[in-house]
Parts: sequence; structure tokens; C-alpha cells
Amino acid sequence: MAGSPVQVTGTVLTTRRVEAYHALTVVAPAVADRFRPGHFVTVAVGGPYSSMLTRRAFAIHDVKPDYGGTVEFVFSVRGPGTAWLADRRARDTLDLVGPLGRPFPLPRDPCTCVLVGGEYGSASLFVLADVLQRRGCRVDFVLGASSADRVFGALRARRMGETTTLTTEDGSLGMRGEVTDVLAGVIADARADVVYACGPMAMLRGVTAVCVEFGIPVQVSVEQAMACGVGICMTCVVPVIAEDGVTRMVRACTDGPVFLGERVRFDDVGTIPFDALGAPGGRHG
Amino acid sequence: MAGSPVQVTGTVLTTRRVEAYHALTVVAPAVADRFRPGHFVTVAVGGPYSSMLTRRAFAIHDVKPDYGGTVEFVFSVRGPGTAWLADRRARDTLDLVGPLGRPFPLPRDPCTCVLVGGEYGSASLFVLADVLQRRGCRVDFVLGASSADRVFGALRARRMGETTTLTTEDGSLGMRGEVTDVLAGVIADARADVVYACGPMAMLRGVTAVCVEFGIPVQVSVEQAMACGVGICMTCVVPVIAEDGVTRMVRACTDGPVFLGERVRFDDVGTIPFDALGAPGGRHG
Amino acid sequence: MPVDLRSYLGHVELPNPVFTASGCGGTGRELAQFFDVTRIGAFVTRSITMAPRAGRPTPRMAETPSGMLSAVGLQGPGVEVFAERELPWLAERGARTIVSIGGGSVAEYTALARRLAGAPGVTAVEVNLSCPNVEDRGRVFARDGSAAAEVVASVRAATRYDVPVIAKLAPDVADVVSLARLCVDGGADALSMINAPLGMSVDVDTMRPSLAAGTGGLSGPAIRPLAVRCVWQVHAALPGVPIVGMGGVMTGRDALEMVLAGACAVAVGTALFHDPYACQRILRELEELLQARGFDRLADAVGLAHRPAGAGPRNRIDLEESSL
Amino acid sequence: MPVDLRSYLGHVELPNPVFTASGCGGTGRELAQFFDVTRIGAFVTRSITMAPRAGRPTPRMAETPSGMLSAVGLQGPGVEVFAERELPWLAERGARTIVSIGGGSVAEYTALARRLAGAPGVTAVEVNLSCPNVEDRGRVFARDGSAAAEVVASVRAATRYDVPVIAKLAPDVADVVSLARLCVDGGADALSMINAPLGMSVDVDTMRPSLAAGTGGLSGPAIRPLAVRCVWQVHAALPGVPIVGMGGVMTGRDALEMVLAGACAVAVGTALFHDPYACQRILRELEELLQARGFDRLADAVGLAHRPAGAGPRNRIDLEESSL
Ligand SMILES: Cc1cc2nc3c(=O)[nH]c(=O)nc-3n(C[C@H](O)[C@H](O)[C@H](O)COP(=O)(O)OP(=O)(O)OC[C@H]3O[C@@H](n4cnc5c(N)ncnc54)[C@H](O)[C@@H]3O)c2cc1C
Ligand SMILES: Cc1cc2nc3c(=O)[nH]c(=O)nc-3n(C[C@H](O)[C@H](O)[C@H](O)COP(=O)(O)OP(=O)(O)OC[C@H]3O[C@@H](n4cnc5c(N)ncnc54)[C@H](O)[C@@H]3O)c2cc1C
Ligand SMILES: Cc1cc2nc3c(=O)[nH]c(=O)nc-3n(C[C@H](O)[C@H](O)[C@H](O)COP(=O)(O)O)c2cc1C
Ligand SMILES: Cc1cc2nc3c(=O)[nH]c(=O)nc-3n(C[C@H](O)[C@H](O)[C@H](O)COP(=O)(O)O)c2cc1C
Ligand code: FES
Ligand code: FES
Repeated sequence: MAGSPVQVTGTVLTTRRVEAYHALTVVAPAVADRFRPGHFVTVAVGGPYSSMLTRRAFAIHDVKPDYGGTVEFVFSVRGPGTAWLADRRARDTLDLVGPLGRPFPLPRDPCTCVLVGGEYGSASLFVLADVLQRRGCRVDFVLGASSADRVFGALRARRMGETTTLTTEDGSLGMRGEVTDVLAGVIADARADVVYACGPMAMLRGVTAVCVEFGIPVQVSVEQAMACGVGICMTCVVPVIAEDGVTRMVRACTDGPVFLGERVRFDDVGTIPFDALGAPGGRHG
Repeated sequence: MAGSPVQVTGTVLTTRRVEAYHALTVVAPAVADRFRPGHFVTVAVGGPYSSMLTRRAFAIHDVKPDYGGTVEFVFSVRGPGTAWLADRRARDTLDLVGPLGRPFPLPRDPCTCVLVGGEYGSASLFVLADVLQRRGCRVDFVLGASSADRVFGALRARRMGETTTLTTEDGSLGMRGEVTDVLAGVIADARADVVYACGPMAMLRGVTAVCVEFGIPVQVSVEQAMACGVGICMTCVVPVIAEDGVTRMVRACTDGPVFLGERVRFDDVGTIPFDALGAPGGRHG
Repeated sequence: MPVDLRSYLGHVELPNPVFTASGCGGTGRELAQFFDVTRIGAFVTRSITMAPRAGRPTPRMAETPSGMLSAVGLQGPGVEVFAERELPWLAERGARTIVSIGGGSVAEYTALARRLAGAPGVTAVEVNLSCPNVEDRGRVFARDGSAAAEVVASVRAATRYDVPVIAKLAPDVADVVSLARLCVDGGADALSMINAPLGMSVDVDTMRPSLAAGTGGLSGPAIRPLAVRCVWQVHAALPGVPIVGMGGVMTGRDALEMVLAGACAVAVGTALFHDPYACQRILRELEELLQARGFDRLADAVGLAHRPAGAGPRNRIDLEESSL
Repeated sequence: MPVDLRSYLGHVELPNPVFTASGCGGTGRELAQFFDVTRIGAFVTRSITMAPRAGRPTPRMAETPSGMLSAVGLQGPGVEVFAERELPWLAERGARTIVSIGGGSVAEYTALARRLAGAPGVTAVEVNLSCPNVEDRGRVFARDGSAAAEVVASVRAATRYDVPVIAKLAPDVADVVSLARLCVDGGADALSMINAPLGMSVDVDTMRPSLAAGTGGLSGPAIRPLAVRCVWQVHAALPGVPIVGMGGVMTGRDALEMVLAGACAVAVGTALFHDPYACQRILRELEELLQARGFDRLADAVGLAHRPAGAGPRNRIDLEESSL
């Protein structure tokens, strides 16, 4: 990571619709400077008299050098916070904190990487692909979503990737099905050394299972409801097996959001596994 | 009153600055239709995700027939609600309820009227003057404020009034002092039959005292913090002596805001007078 | 298909579950300018007292984040004028009127119930237990279970058998469940929750309390989580007792939240100050939400969030009381 | 002229009155990325428990109007790891650390206090009384005055004489003043108010409680009126007892509101989640506001809203407890 996160009030440079998604580009040099692929930002929503107290987290999709440095993120409207964001216009200001989180670890030597994205999860993969390619890596994409308009970045993937495989649940684009249905083939064909994945938890679990079968590492970027994004509220925890073999409830915002897939206990997300450190009636040391 | 109040979502037609004040014109035919001088509107502030729950009350300054009917109100920024309003732009929408309150009673026969306004209180007097003049009344204005930029409508008063007397506390416009310092002279010169007054409570008290000395009626429009504006919350009460001689705590929003000055117990505003109906330990019937 | 919205308070059937909250609907006449008060489930009056009351001095209200403080002090004309002028107006139009009563002693509550027992047009009596007990140095009845139960029992005894008695509780008590239980044991046919908890704000410019009365009741969406919690806890403990849920209900979604937590009816208070059509709007929105979720009857949604956890970790509910 | 911002908890002098609130500032390291934790009055730790705790399942948080619900469940590494790894980090930098402790029994609180009595760098001990008492069917200590007083007394006895013990209270009790009095009688040198009252929300789409734990603590500006009321009432009853005010403090104005109501220090919780610089900003804003009002010393503003009413009707304060 390049330095610690900062809070900035940035001006919205452009807003655009990308199929089912909205994209906002915000002038925020201090965030752009510190950016690494896999970082996210949190955004205050609702304006100065807002009843919405908690910031919303978004993966950084892109940074550009314009105006000293801009940050772009991509989102779909889910509730009132994202609805408010969808109404922002150029020249409005946005209050951002970032860059946050543990970015994607990069391979030391050139290798073959499969990048798997589900829904808006693919947003963070293109800057990653860029860095990987500049390090001499081969990049293959697997992108999926429920329907064609929710597959983010298919064109860019086709431009950048050695191969690009698309899946939709309704078959409106690429193969009918889920990314996990095609992943094994892609890994085998590309002789992949490592997989990077970002998307819904269920997808990450499936992707991890495939990678475990192949015996290759997978870096997953998880999503958990977050109140602070900076590691102080403890609301975003996931059960993760540490190097010492002990399961701990660790923060997705600062210990993650990127974890080694095999260490995340996907089946136990939303519970306290009985064998986690400090579990009720469980292990205490 | 012409029918009951309505709630409308109106489009802002124009915004303008008038010295220390902001003025907003909103398309609201249903409110404009029912308007009588002395009415007010209440406005929802802060947008859809606002933490500000209560509407803000503003006297209607003007109605015009454009776009089926527009309503204009004038305000100064006091706290967060008026700050938000000051940021509205043409084509924004505003949620209004109105027209509300008991309007100014009009004289049956032509007579001479002195209209007294303090600060933004003068905003509601021009449509009143207009109606009075159309009924053949003579209208004289007395407008005052702390400083020149806070005297609202001096030009319009000069154009409409038989005479116009201005006062400012700092002497930056008209006479140095308060409206009550000049009112007796104006009443005497014009041989006024009735006075209408709108402004801060302290001014209304002073104006009423002068009118009582002259033995002429004064209609005062009072201002009280209001949570609902439609008569259901009972937060806006003032002690008023009813026709039966009994003091009751009556609602400024629906029993007023216009009262006969001599009936308002100005000295007891902010208390429950011991002889009010239902006062603690006091009269019960 | 329209949803069957009927709601029951004891044996009394109401056409739908949306009420006004006590003290937030005026006399009914003011709201009648905006909507037909006979179309909502019930009109709940402000708390009626024996003698006329002038209430508290102004300022009586202050805005707070997503809420407001108010201290009206039960201003009203007293039960005689109410029974002669206000109740008949509601009764003539066919509104279902729930009369809220407030007193300073058990005797006063009882006298109020007696006076109302003879008055036509009373659908139910709601006992506002957030009144100071003059015989207990002004401690409010709701903070003392046995005093609350005594009030409820004597109102129940003085009220016609076919008129339900509803006990209204506030959240700022040590244990709302045990208070609810005492009220039900005392004879309450239903419970109403929540009354506004005591709050305060200080004006940092005048450096004085914002309200003349110092403290006031906190209402509006800010308190909805407290209300949902009370409704949930009491419904879990006393699943057979009808609950009127209130506290910050602004939309149909908020009303549905109360219903899923265990309320069979929902009262709308502060929302009316912002939107005088709120009751009708909320009723319409609630019906649409129930329809969209495939409910035929409101009753099927009452308390549904308590259903035994289905599969999947997100459904596991663990109800130890600590918040931390 | 700079304002003298010193604040006193018993005999301990702090350079200024702005603290973090327990459980809202992480270990200190996270916030150190944004501001120097030695520049605020004190850093208050999350509640430390004897054994490591994994806390509650997720979702642990839900947003509510101007507030949030959280149910973290005191996740933490236990007192040993805390004393070996977290406390020294704070102590080395010169931060004033107030260690919050949470237990399930009087014995556990006592053991925690004993363990900390030997640890260097403890400026004060805050006793989180909103923990369920395992010996009383999970009833939280704060809801039972005698249990609360017993905890405070035993912590006081186990703590070094020059380290103040602060009792932390929640608003959802029948009578916060009598609870405060019992804690002070039990030996508390100061009081901290308020902990987050218990709330709940139901997701109307999943038709399930939003939090895995069902209920959670309600924090943020929504509860500020409850906090100001508690601070006001307790300061009125016990004017000599230092109070750390908290609950929805987002700005210097909010901090000043607490101070005028009677708090000599102010803790910042949920605001930090929105603005990680909140403590420093609030401190600066508070100083500016005090300056603008002509105060030389913070101490002169503490409880000022209680001063006997001056002339003028707006200044008359009437403190009967009813909200209506
Ligand atoms: C690290 C990270 C990266 C993310 N990146 C993206 C992205 O690139 N594009 C995108 O569209 N969304 C992204 N999300 C999800 C996004 O944060 C939520 O969709 C958004 O917060 C919902 O806000 P709302 O007000 O519209 O919905 P509401 O459901 O009303 O939100 C209410 C509260 O819940 C929290 N919340 C609800 N759902 C989520 C969630 N899935 N994750 C985190 N917090 C949640 C919100 O922050 C808020 O506090 C990301 C989440 C995380 C944690
Ligand atoms: C009948 C009537 C007519 C009015 N006409 C005008 C007008 O033409 N121009 C104008 O500038 N102002 C007018 N006011 C005052 C105006 O309503 C307040 O200035 C405004 O509500 C302040 O809102 P705020 O958010 O800026 O301030 P805040 O002080 O933050 O308001 C907080 C709360 O207090 C209430 N409040 C505060 N002060 C007043 C007040 N004086 N009167 C009523 N409510 C108050 C607000 O409605 C709100 O609920 C009128 C008030 C009334 C009652
Ligand atoms: C201005 C006002 C007056 C109230 N008067 C009464 C009353 O007379 N009796 C009563 O039981 N509750 C009274 N309440 C409490 C409400 O009925 C309701 O319980 C509370 O406000 C919470 O609901 P809300 O958030 O929808 O307003 C009053 C509330 C307000 C805001
Ligand atoms: C996520 C979270 C965790 C908390 N953890 C603790 C805790 O461990 N011990 C404690 O005494 N209070 C805890 N609290 C309560 C806060 O210290 C504070 O009393 C409360 O949140 C009100 O202040 P606020 O509105 O500024 O957040 C926690 C609050 C939150 C939101
Ligand atoms: S979101 Fe607060 S610790 Fe992760
Ligand atoms: S403002 Fe509600 S009754 Fe007047």
C-alpha cells in the first residue's frame, strides 16, 4: 500500500450509464496517487442534512491522471444511498475516503492469471489486468452476471484479455450459466497459475472450490456490509483461517477485502464457527 | 377562506436575491387558487433522505397566474432548513402545503389602512395592500428592520402607498429607530381607521400598544415555532383573550396567525398565564 | 386481488390497521380537510383529561435528527367538552374512535373511564400510562409496573365489557416485557407501543434548553428502532395479545416493519405533521407491499419475522439481550 | 485567546475533553492513520473481556434514520493480549488510555480490574454496565441498580487509588438518576452516558431481523436527545460528579450541547465511522464555539444550561418529568 487513506471532497467530473450500471468519475488526486488495484473508497451519501449516516463502499474501477488524478467507481442502485448517488451530476461534490483495503497481491514473476468477475465485481479487474500485463503476465477473463446488461466490461475484457469467456444466467450473452461452469475449462486451457476473483459471495465460494481442485491459488475480494471501512467498527468480519490454522473473525475492510480464497470459510459466513477463536463455549486461546 | 389546503409538489420557477433575502417562486396552481392575503405555506426541506422532519412555514408574498398559478415566498437563512432552501434552483421541485392559516380580515367599507412590516414580515403586506386598494381603501406603509438590506419591499411600498415611512435601527435607511417610534405620527396624519402588522413579536406588541392608544383595531400576524401548520400538533399556541373574556392557548397556525392585536397577551407569550383556561392550579371551566 | 386488511383489537373488528397516534391527529376535523377519517382503521384522540388543561408554555417543540421533541402537556378542553363536542362529531361521521385517557391518579383514570362508558361512539379506550402520578412524586405510571397495572385494572372495570382497553407503554423502562405482562394481567385487551421516550435538547446559541418544559417526548423515525424492538420483544413474550405499533412510521415499509415484528395495527403520529395525508398513503403503500409479497391477509404477516429460522446462516436469530 | 480546554475526571487532568467512545476507535492504530491519538483528551478502548471473544455473527450492522444498529458482541482478543500488545502501543506514544471493561459476572469485572491494575498506561477504567449478567439470566447489569453498584464497588476496590473508575450507563432504564446515584455511592468517580439503547429493525424484503443477533445497540444522532436528557438529569441530581457525555455527537455544536447540559468531557463514537477525523474536527469546532461565546475555560460552560432562569419567559425551565 502506498501511504494511508485520506478524506477528500472531490468534484464529480463525469457521470455515465453503462448498461445496468452508473459510473462516477471524481477528482481526487490524493486518492488516485495512493491507489493499487483492489482498493475501494467509501462515499458519504445524502448531502449535508442526510439521515443516512454510514458511508457506502465501492471498488475503484479506474484512476486517471486528469486534473491531478481522478477516481472512477461503478455501481448499481440497490437502496437509498445508491439511488442518491445515481442522481449526482457533473460539478457536484462528493465526500470520499480512500483508498481503503488490502489490494490484490501481485505475482513476483510473469505468470498466467485468470480474472473472474461477477456483476459489478468485474469493475476492479481491469486496472489489475493492466498492472499484470505490464509485469508480463498473461490475462484471461471470465465475466458473468444474471443477464447481458449486468455483465460489466465485456468489451474491455475482450480487448485486454488473451481470452474472454462470458456467462449469463438467462443466456442473453455468452454461455448460459455461471462463471463456475466455465472456469475449469478456462484454467485448463490457459494453464493458469493464479486466479483473481471479485463478485458475490456465492460466486467466490464456487471459484475457490474450482481453484482448490486445480491446486492453484485464488485471490478473492469479498463484500460485507460495512459501517466504517477503516477497521474500527468490527461489523464487517468474515471467518478466515490464519497461517497458524486458527479461524479468526477478521475485518473485510482492512484485513481484506482481498483474501486467499482457501482461507475464507465461505460456508460459515454469517455465523461464528464453533471452532473460531473466542467462539461462544469454544476455544479461547 | 376559499376551500381547504392541499399538498402539492411544485416546480421552482425562479429564485432571486432581494437584499438580505431569498425569494422562491413555485408553480402551485391549487395553492394560488385558494390564496387570500395573510395565508402561509409550509415547505418540506432537505430532500428525500432528509434528517429534517418538520416543515418550514413562510408567508405567501405573492401569487401570479403564470403556469396556472405560482406562489412566491421570501425568507432569510436562519438554520439548516432555510440554508437548504437558499440552495434551490429553477426546475427543482418543492413540496408545499397551503394555503394555511386565517388570512387578514378585510374591511367591509373603504377606509384608511396603515400596513406595518418588520424585517421579512412586510412580505405579506403587498398583496394585502392590493386587495385593500381595489376595495377603495387608502394604504400607508411603515416598514422597518435592523438595517437597510433587511427592509423588505421599500420600493414597492413607495410605489403603492399613499405615504411610506421607513425605519432602521442603525439609521442606514429612513429614520433611525423602530416602526413604533413613527407609527403614532403616521396614524395621526393619515387618520387611520385600522392597522395591519406583520413582524417580530416585540414589534407586534409595540404596534398594538400604539393602536390601543388611538382606539383603532390592529390585525397582527404572529410567528410561533410550528411543527405541523395544520392545527393537529398543538405546539404553536399563544395566549389569546376570547370574546367571552377568557384567555385560551390557541393555535397560531389555524386560529391565527392573524389575530386582533388587543386580544393577544404579548407579555405572556412563552408562558401559561395563571388565569388561562386550564392553567395549572388555575381556572378549569 | 385485494388484501384482507381487517385488524382485530380483542373482539372489535376494524376495516384496516392504520390509526392516528394519540395527540397527533387533533380533533379529527383538521385532518378531515385532507382525508376521510372514517376510511382509516381508527381515529385515536389526544389524551383526554378530566379538567381542561392549558398545557405547557412555548416553545413546545424542537427538531432533532430524524425526530422531534415535543412537550404539549396534554392541552385540551377536559372530558366534558370532549364528550359533548368532539366525540359526537366523530361518531356522526361513523369514524371508529379510540379515546386516549390521561390522569394523575388511579381515581382520575377511573373517573374518565366511567364518564366515557356512557358516551356513544367509543370503539376502544387507550390508557396513556406516560402521565406523572401525583401520588408518587410525579413518577410516571409506566415506570412502576404495579401502578400501571392498577390503572389498567380500574379502567377495565369501569369500561363496558365490549369496549377493549389498550395499555400504552413507553420504551424508557427497565423491562417493557414485564410491564406489558403486568398490564395484560391487569386486564388490558391490547397494548400500544411506543409512547415517545423522554429526550431533551439544548440550544447552543441561547445556551438554554430548547423547550420551555426542559424535557420533551422524542418522536419520529429516530425512535423507530426502539419501537420495533419493543413490539418484537412483547410479541415474542405475549403472542396472543394485539399490539398497536407506533414510533416513526412514515411509509408503508415502516408500517410493514412493525407488522412483521408483531403489530396487528400501526399508528401514525409525527408523520402527519409532515404529510397530512400520511395515514391514507401509508395504508395504500402497506396494501401494495403485502400484495407484492403474496399475502392474502394482513393477519398472515403479523409477527412473521419471528418464524423459526429457515435454512441458511442469515436466518439464525439469537436473542440474548445485550447490544454489544 | 485560546480557551483552557482542560477536563478533569476526579483528580486526573486531561488536556481536552474529546474522547473516542468505547468500541468505536479500534485499537488506536487504525485512527492513527488519520490523526494523532495523543492529541485528544483520551482514547477509550473497546470493552475488554477476560477471554478472547469472536463476537456475534454478521450482519452486525444496519442503518436506521440518523442512526445505526450494531451488534458486535464485544469481539476482542481478551485481556492478556490487550495488555501485552494493544495497551503498550498506546502507552508508548503517550496516549491517555481509558480501558473499558465488560464482564458476565462481578467476579469477571473484578478480575479484569485486577489484571489492569498491574498494567502501565491505564489512565482510567470505564465499566461497561450494559453486559448481560450470566448469574441473572442474562439481565444486563445496568438494569439492576444493586448489581451495577456491586460491580462498580468491586472494580473500584481492585483498581489503583489514583486511577478513576467511570461507570457507563444506558438510557433504557426506568430511572437513570437513581442508577447513577447507586454507582456513585458504589465508588464511581465519574459517569459515562449513554451506551447505545437496545433497538431493532426488520428487513421488509427478507422479512427477517436485519441483524443476525436480532437486536442491537442504537447509536448516532438519532439518540442524541436521549443522551442530552440523561446528562442533564444526572448533572442536576449529582452536580459534583464528572460526566462523559456521548450519543450522536457529530459536530462541535453537538459537543457543546452535551457540555451545556452538564458533561465535562464528550466521547465520539458513530461519528468516527463517517468521518475518521471526527475527534480532531469536533475538538477544533468546540474550541471555536467556546471562543465565540466568550468563554476562557471549558469548565465555565459545563452545565451552564442549568443556571437559574434569567428574566424573560423563554428562560423559565419547568422540570416535571412527563413528556406530554
Ligand atoms: C469492499 C466493497 C466494495 C464494493 N464495491 C461495489 C461496487 O463496486 N459497486 C457496487 O454497486 N456496489 C459495491 N459494493 C456494495 C455497495 O457498498 C452497496 O451496494 C451499497 O452500500 C448499498 O447502499 P444503499 O444505500 O443503496 O443500500 P442499502 O441497502 O439501503 O444500504 C444500507 C446500509 O447497508 C450497507 N450495505 C448494504 N449492502 C451492502 C453491501 N453489499 N456491501 C456493503 N455494505 C452494504 C450500506 O453501506 C448502508 O450502510 C461494495 C461493497 C463493499 C463492502
Ligand atoms: C406563519 C409563519 C410565517 C413565516 N413566514 C416567514 C417568512 O415569510 N420568511 C421567513 O424568512 N421566515 C418566516 N417564518 C419563519 C420560518 O418558518 C423560520 O425561519 C424557519 O422555519 C427556520 O427554519 P430553519 O431550518 O432555517 O431554522 P431552525 O432554527 O433550524 O429550525 C428548526 C425548527 O424550528 C422551527 N422554527 C424555528 N424558528 C421558527 C420560527 N420563527 N417560526 C416558525 N418555526 C420556526 C422550524 O420550523 C424547524 O422546525 C414564518 C414562520 C411562521 C410560523
Ligand atoms: C405533539 C405530540 C403530542 C402527543 N400527544 C400524546 C398524547 O396526548 N397521548 C399519548 O398517549 N401520546 C401522545 N403522543 C405520542 C404519540 O402518540 C406517539 O406514541 C409517539 O409520538 C410515537 O409515534 P410517532 O413517532 O409516529 O409520532 C404525542 C406525540 C406528539 C409528537
Ligand atoms: C460498533 C459499536 C461498538 C460499540 N462497542 C462498545 C463497547 O465495546 N463498549 C461500550 O461500552 N460501548 C460500546 N459502544 C457504544 C458506544 O461507546 C457509545 O456509547 C454509543 O455508540 C453512543 O455514542 P455514539 O452515538 O457517538 O456512537 C459501541 C457502539 C458501536 C456503534
Ligand atoms: S467496516 Fe468497520 S471494521 Fe470493517
Ligand atoms: S403548528 Fe401544529 S397545531 Fe399549529
